[in-house]
Amino acid sequence: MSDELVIGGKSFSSRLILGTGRYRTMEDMVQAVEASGAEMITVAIRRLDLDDPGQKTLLDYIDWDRYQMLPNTAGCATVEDALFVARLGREVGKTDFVKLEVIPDPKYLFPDGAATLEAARILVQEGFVVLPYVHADPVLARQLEEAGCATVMPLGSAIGSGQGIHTVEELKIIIEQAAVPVVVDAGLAVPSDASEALELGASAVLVNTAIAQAEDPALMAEAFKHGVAAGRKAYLAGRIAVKHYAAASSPTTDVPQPAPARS
Amino acid sequence: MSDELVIGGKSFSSRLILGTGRYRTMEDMVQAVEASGAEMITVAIRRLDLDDPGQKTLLDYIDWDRYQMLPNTAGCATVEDALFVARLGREVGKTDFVKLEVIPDPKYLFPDGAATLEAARILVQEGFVVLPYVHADPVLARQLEEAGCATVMPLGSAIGSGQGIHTVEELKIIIEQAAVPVVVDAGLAVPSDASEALELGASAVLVNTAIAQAEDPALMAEAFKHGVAAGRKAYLAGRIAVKHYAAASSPTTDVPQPAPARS
Amino acid sequence: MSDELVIGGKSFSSRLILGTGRYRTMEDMVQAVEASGAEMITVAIRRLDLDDPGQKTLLDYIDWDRYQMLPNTAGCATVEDALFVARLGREVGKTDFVKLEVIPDPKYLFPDGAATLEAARILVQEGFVVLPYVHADPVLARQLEEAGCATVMPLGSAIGSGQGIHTVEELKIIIEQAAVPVVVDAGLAVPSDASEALELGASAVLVNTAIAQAEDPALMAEAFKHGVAAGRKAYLAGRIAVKHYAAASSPTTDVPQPAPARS
Amino acid sequence: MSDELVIGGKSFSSRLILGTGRYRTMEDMVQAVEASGAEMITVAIRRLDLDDPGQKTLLDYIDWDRYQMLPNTAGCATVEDALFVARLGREVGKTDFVKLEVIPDPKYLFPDGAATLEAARILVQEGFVVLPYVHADPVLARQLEEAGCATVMPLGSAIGSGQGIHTVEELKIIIEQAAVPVVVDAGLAVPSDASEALELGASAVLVNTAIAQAEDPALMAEAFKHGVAAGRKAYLAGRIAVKHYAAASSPTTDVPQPAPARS
Amino acid sequence: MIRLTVNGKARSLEDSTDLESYLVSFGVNMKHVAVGYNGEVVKKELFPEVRLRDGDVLEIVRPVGGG
Amino acid sequence: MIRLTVNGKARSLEDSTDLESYLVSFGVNMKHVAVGYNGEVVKKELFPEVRLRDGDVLEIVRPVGGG
Amino acid sequence: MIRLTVNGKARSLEDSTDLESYLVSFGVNMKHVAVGYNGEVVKKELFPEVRLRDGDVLEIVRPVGGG
Amino acid sequence: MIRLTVNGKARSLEDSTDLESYLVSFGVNMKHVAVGYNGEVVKKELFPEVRLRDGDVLEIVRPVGGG
Repeated sequence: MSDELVIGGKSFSSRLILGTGRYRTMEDMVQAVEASGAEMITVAIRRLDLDDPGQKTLLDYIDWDRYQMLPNTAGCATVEDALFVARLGREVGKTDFVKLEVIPDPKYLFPDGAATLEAARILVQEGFVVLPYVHADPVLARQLEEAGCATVMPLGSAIGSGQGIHTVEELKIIIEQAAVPVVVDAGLAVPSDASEALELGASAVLVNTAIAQAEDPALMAEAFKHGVAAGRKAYLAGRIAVKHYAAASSPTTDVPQPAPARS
Repeated sequence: MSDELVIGGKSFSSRLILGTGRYRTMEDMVQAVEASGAEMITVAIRRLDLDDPGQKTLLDYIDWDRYQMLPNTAGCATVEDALFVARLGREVGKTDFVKLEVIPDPKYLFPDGAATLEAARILVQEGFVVLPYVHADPVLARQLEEAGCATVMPLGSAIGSGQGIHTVEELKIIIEQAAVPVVVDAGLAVPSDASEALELGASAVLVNTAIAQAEDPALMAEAFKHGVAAGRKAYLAGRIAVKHYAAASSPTTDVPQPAPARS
Repeated sequence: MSDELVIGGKSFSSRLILGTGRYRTMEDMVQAVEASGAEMITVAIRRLDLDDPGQKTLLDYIDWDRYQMLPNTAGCATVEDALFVARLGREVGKTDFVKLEVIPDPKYLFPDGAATLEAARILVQEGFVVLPYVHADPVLARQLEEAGCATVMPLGSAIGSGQGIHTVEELKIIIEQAAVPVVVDAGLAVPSDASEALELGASAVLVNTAIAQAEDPALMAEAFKHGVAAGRKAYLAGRIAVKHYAAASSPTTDVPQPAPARS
Repeated sequence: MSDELVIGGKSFSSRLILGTGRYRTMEDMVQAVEASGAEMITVAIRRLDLDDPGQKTLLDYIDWDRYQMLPNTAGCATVEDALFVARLGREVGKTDFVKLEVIPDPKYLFPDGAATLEAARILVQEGFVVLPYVHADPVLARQLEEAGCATVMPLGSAIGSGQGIHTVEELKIIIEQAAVPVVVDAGLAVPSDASEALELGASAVLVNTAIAQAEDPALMAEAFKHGVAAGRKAYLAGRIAVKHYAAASSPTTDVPQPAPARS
Repeated sequence: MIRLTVNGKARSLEDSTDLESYLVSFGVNMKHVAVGYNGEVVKKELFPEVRLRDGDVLEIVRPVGGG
Repeated sequence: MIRLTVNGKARSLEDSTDLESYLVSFGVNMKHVAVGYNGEVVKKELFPEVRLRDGDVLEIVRPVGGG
Repeated sequence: MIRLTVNGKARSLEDSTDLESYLVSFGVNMKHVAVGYNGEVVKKELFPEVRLRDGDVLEIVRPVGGG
Repeated sequence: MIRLTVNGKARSLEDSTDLESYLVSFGVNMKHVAVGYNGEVVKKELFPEVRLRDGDVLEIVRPVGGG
């Protein structure tokens, strides 16, 4: 059964998008990327250190022929900054894909919905394949889709908080209403979070801190690979309904009855 | 990495125990068993229909050389009934393994803790490998372990209800206190439930209705196989802690700044 | 102890704002208003039926000298419509207070954050006391406060859904960051929802359907009056912290010990 | 409307049972008792300090003509200990009421269901009015009722943990099945917890640590008084059903429409 | 002949009149209403000064129950 | 005449026989069943030694799907 | 010499006495206490009748704050 | 003398040069970088054509780990 995820005209077999930040070592990162089975990988765009311009970059560690690079606009608090970094990312990665983030709030890293929508409209005009990171706001999600975004990326909880998915009810509505893939991003801590998102009908998840900061990143990456597979298969397999009473899993008739030993 | 589950002196690679009830067809059941990767399978003990004594039984559909049979005492409401059915099951399956259930309540199918403990003590004396199905009661779990049970099997929610795991806090305590494997049984609906149980440190899960009654049982069995693998690996990989604020997954310094075009 | 709620320069003793929609009868509505102890009451602005222009209106049933009228912009899907209805409401009620709603989505009635922010900026310029109904989006809440809104009114769950508060984590952050009163609006079903909101530090709640559609609206209004008082007092009284273990409420020493009767 | 709670043939107007442990000062305790409106008060039974036999006891601080004393068996780990302390309490308080606790687990203070049931049967025979503290186990609750207990007292979460109510689903079933009053005991932290318990149909709650250890115990006691009133009234008023979509609280027709100014 | 749109419905007048008189002719209780006149809200004290013209669009509103 | 209760139903036998023969007479596949005899479980190897008597209560069971 | 165990501690008496007198000798307020005597609870009205003997075990208790 | 702002820091050049040469002078690996020139992003193929002028603001960036 072919069950591809299509974003921006490209097909992906994996529904796990992996971040490359916060690993303790480059080796951890490389092993986690390998173990995760991910086909799309996020990167940030930062100033080169001119006092060490020859330093290795991510480009030296990852075989980019095998992965779709997804440059992000992390660190940008305004529309202008996000546009600039998105355009730089396009040059760095030679890709139109961009994970759009406009985040004014340094403590909880929650996105600015109105600014994200404004930036998304401009980037779509410039031919970008825009994956916008936003609050789990069903109306905003619709507006981003109407603006031509390739996906919507509602948050589960605060970035890197490991709180899991707080927004189940909103996600259900966003998924119900969306014609583009819904990618749940931020807050996922364990594979059951990823599995739950896909069981609800999300098309994919984006994970970074949960894997990068796990005690064993490569093993946690493998765990998430299974979690995503589990959630997608369960979604396709059609889960049972919730009942408010029990239903015996063994027959309730023909139960053998002990007899008193004869007197 | 070898990571075996040991129950009653036997080693199992799979941490998914599968029930055989409520499938729409025997074919569904056989395919689900195959797809699940399970190595232990529950069966119920019922009266033979003497008007059709040659009818096929589960023994004709499953290659029991490949699976540990786990006869249950489902349908028993008293200690006496449970002991009798456990002893019959031992003869049928030529195994000392028994899933002990003493359930007086027909609507919610919640077990009788005191009766289960009493029956467990007797069956342990008789050399049974006892896997008792009980409420998620930490004190009762300790008593069952002290009575010599091979595992404890606390419930997630009502049998067949598909409500998932209501008993997370109690399960954490049971797992913390148990020296025998903790197997979460009943109520699991989706693989994220199974994954969550194993992430908490449970050693295995028992699933029946969620798979048997799914629209596509074999695919759901495969989903649970992944969910169990995901949860176990995540437990071993060491999850991140929960934070009440965010933590950036991209560097917060050296963000490129747009400059105004020169006048 | 004086503990007044101040909105738009006016002081209120009650922290329950009551809606006047969906009552089965005007008598139910009048009794509920009385029983609730509310001091601020929402109304909608609708076309007069010119075929029955003398028909009684809310103004004939409620003594407006005792209540602050809060006209809403319910039914408006665009900034322009909301501005127009807000201005009409100001004339009808001879008040600058307005509950601002811009809701494009007829199924879940979730608000349009960007449009609400745009309309709020204009109405604040026109001297309105703006109480904006929005998604529980911490960044948007900040922007509305910076725009000069008198409160922020994040939702608990979908209007009239009776689902209670899905947005606890977001509400905590909104409350932490807000310098204006936070009023939780929409979705509250039972007084424990109202109490929870105030325990978290919300300044007030707005309730309509939970009271109007209860079997006994006046009694439910009284229940919410108590729930709001309970939540506010608890917030001021300083709740205990959550522990992950128990703490005996009775002394653990000097427990009397039975002695065996003497042989 | 008379709405009395009847336990052991006695009527109570208040549905809040108050514990007297863990107050910082006797004054805090006395004020909290007064503010709570409680009519039943728990006490523990402990050895008198023979080096200071004249020391004041609770009996000197509370006017017991106004309150039903409820001696508990806290500190007892076995049936024998609990029986002995229950009988001592009966002499101390000159009352047949006893809060039965049999708790072998010092860390989480979870009760021993089988031992509690055994002790309850004996105490009922001796004419005690038994209020047993137990896990939220629906089958055990039925057995205690059948044994002649005056109430069942399922726990919300661990004693003194302030975790609130983890056992909502089990409580619903216990309440549905019980003919005696269900009193939710342990773990309640805030009045919304108490209100929720009564909204579900519980007859009363028992609270100690949440009030005794609050920053302002008397104010928190008042908060719980309101919370209990709120929950009971809401239960009687008949809550609205939960919907998975929204329902407008304002009319959706006859919304005024702005017209363009004429050209 | 003056054609008006009032609360979304077409209405007509024989002779021109002012907003105040027009509302009175319906028996509308002034205390309870507000009026939108071609998209602008008119203060009650100005009703007498507003002379209705062909093509005018009126929204005559009052408060109803709402949340 | 020997009256038995088998799986809850009354049955009768003309002449006494042993449990093994009785089961065979039904065409029961031994490999799949267990038997409760007056409340005690009989090991299969003992089936031939168990002589059925008037009033005996038999439970003849086999495995079915269960959870 | 009479050796007692009172509230878990060893105590002794020169001469035999009754429970009532013994408690009074401590200045215990009768209204507030209950007494366990060798594992049995003694009703207050019986205190004078209980004669303390060598080896007796007493539990003298009163109410304290508890939940 | 040409004064530049490069990645937020002041730098200077003796003689005018083009962007390509300037980057090469640092030993920057072209394959890995992108450049913002006075707020506009310059395509790599155009680096040789961009002549640096006094007051120019450059942002020289590369990819790093991010989520």
